[in-house]
Amino acid sequence: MEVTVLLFAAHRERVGVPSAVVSLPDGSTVRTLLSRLRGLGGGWRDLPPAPAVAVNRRYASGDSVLADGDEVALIPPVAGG
Amino acid sequence: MEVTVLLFAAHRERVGVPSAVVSLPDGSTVRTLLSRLRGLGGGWRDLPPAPAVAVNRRYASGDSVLADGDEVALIPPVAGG
Amino acid sequence: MTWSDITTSPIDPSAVLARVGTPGDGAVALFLGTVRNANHGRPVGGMEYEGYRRMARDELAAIVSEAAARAGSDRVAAVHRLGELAVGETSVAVAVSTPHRAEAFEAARHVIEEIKKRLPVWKREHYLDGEAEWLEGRVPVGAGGCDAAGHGGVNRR
Amino acid sequence: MTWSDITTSPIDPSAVLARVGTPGDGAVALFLGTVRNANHGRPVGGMEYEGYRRMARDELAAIVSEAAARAGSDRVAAVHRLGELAVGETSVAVAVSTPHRAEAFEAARHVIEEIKKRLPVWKREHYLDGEAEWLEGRVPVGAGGCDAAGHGGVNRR
Repeated sequence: MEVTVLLFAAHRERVGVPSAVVSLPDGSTVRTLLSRLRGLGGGWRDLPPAPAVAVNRRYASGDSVLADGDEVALIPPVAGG
Repeated sequence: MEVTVLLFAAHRERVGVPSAVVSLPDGSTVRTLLSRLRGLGGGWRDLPPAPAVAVNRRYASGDSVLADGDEVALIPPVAGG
Repeated sequence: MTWSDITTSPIDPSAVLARVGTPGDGAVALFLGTVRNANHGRPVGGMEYEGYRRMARDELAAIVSEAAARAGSDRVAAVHRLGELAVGETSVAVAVSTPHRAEAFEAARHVIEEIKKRLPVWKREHYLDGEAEWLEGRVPVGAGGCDAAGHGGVNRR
Repeated sequence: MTWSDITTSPIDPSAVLARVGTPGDGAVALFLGTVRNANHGRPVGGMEYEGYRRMARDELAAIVSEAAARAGSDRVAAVHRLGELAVGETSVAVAVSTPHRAEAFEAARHVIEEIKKRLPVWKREHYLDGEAEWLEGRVPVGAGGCDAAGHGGVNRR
């Protein structure tokens, strides 16, 4: 399956791209995805070890199981207002 | 000495006039004035026994000593906002 | 600079907002009091505000100054309207700006609470059934109350 | 009806105020967040707001709905701006109207606090010395955080 990873603000700048499509085994969790991303090397290794994550625009935990086509956003500490 | 008494809202309606000039002995206090006012009879007797009072546009106590020309307002419970 | 006014003209919230805000402020709080169409379930057609105008000016200025001192900001503005107001019209507006939001909220709230405790203003509700009543108010804070029978009042604070 | 928006256009406080207020309401509270000209004493020339726009829309709508439920009023409106803002410009506006004032203040405060905790928005301060920095934010409430080393995250709330 494939998921789309979205990066914002400082995360985006560290990695150098605003989004990436990642192939994962079916049944992978958010945690699996994060591990895979760090394995990509480069700026991906500079991401914090446990970023907040949203799956399909809702905050989600590391245990969340992903599905094909999911949109997974790595959410830096928020600073709205 | 003479002081000017001002009446507002329900007080004004009870007494029937918005203001009155009252003659008092020199050295009279607010309490003396209020007693004198009740003695005028009519609507004055319908005023509450201990209204809030402002002397020259500042809240004042019954002990306040009045001076010639003072403006004494009887202040009903306030309801601004 | 702080600003306050007692007026018989309609209140424009934008004009009150324009009294506050500086480049160093990150937060603005505005409060508006408006005339409701009902009170305790009784339909209301309008509200008549009466005030001891000169004293109300002084008292509102004092309230605003106190709030400014508490908030550490001189960007505090308040205006109270007098006269006949229709349902929905603004009777009072308070605006505060401060560097951070907690102080703006706190100061705006403080001003409206003090207005209700101290401002020499009274209101008569006009009901749709044709009757009208002075609304029960609060013995003003800062007023000792005077007892003609001689039980004494407290001193002005 | 509640209303919320994420926009790149300038925010007009009057338009946000116009989203709330009914004849049954006696209180309106408005909060504005504005760009400050300095932070920790460092002169600021402007602020760049980035957002995860579609999620921010959903999250702001949820915050507004929660505030409306708490306040017992559906007259709750909020808008957050994204993009490049100059000093003094409004980045966020929240308006609430309720029959009585306590609920309006409380709900407006609640909305801005939740925005700061949860809205997926980030800001980069542009300093007059030519540098720019992403401001330190808060780990969003509602996000468990995820640990790639396998220590587990908490469930979404």
